[in-house]
Amino acid sequence: MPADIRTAPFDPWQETQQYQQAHLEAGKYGATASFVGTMRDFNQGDDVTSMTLEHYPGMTESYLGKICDEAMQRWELIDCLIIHRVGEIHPNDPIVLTVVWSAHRKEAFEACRYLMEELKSRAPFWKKEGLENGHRWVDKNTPG
Amino acid sequence: MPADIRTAPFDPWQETQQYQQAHLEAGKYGATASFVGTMRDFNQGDDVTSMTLEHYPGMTESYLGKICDEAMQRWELIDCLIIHRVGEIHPNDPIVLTVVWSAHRKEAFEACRYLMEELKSRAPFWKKEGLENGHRWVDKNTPG
Amino acid sequence: MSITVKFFARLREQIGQGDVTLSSADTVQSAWEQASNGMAMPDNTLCAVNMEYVDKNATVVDGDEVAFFPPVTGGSYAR
Amino acid sequence: MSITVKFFARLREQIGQGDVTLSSADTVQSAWEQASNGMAMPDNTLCAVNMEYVDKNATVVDGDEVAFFPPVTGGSYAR
Repeated sequence: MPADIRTAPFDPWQETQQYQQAHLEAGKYGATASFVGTMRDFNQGDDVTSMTLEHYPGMTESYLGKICDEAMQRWELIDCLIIHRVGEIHPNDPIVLTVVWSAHRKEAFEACRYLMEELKSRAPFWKKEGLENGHRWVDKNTPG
Repeated sequence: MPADIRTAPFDPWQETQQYQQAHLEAGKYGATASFVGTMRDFNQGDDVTSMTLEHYPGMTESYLGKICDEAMQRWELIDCLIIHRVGEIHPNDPIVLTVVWSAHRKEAFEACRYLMEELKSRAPFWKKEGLENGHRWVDKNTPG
Repeated sequence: MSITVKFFARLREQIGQGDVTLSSADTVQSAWEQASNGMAMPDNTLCAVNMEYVDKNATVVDGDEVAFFPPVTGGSYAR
Repeated sequence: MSITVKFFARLREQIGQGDVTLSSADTVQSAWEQASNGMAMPDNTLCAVNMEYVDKNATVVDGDEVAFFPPVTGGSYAR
């Protein structure tokens, strides 16, 4: 049930496959729900040239772990995985991966969404957009 | 927006990665929600030794495509993928993969779950359990 | 011309054949009656004409493919 | 002993420092006042003591790590 912070790009599908192979018992899980949040293009009519994610080392890991624990308590799950990028991020880079393994699909879907919603509202990450001359902090999370 | 029927085992994570690389435009999607249904162990106190999925060739592909179309109309999505196994299936084999790409996570989560619920209630697949001597049809889908 | 009738899964085994060709049939129900070897249609039977779900009272025309099958059970598998 | 105060993101830049060590503080609010170079605490500031979210009136004891930061913006990025 790891909650990992990564400073370099990661492949969410390979991570999922590897984690599953290493940690999940074959034949025990029937449902795997996952979500990947990916960096979209900057170029939508303004001058953003880069994006950086700052975090609070220690508290971040602690909160991602807490959110997994809560999901495991709230639903009957087999395992959870969260991976989150920090540092300088480029368009098309995966930013976050959440995966839930369970016996049945209802629990997997609900818990996977819960992980994302809780992560966005509680884990201490902050986005900063790089501009032509300087930068600006992103003040609000996008809805949905 | 393909809806594929497979007669041999497939790796859902590799399929997702390959499809994404081949068909999705980099930097355009922000959210990818996926679901994998996997064959669980037979061995839960009875004599099931194998599982076979029969389908209605032609109608299956048509309904999986229809379900994708409906999701694309109902939500603002970028793309959908459905892969479903048929034939003889072994424990730990992936049975079904549904993936949705969209700009935002709400749409991806909702549409991914919709694909699975519709698939289970409308796509013409039938499960047959092999027993020590003979077989039996699975009459009802599991809830959730 | 003719009408093709298909049975799937448990129904195919109960009726003893998967494909039947009829020279004619007015409705889905009458296609069942001609092709099912005298077996009554189970209440939960699903019917399709040309791969679209229909009611058993739906009309059938020459060249149609009529299919009968039990409730579907695709997706994941958990016991 | 001492109290460590940390500022993150926009607050760190506005206050001009990320880490401040105080000899003592009774509450989170008083830690802010001592460490923030006279800046008023923005309404939406989040506070943590030893990496747990707390109210700004929470008590602080010797050895605590007190952190201040803006609303969080993790997860995906869509403009």
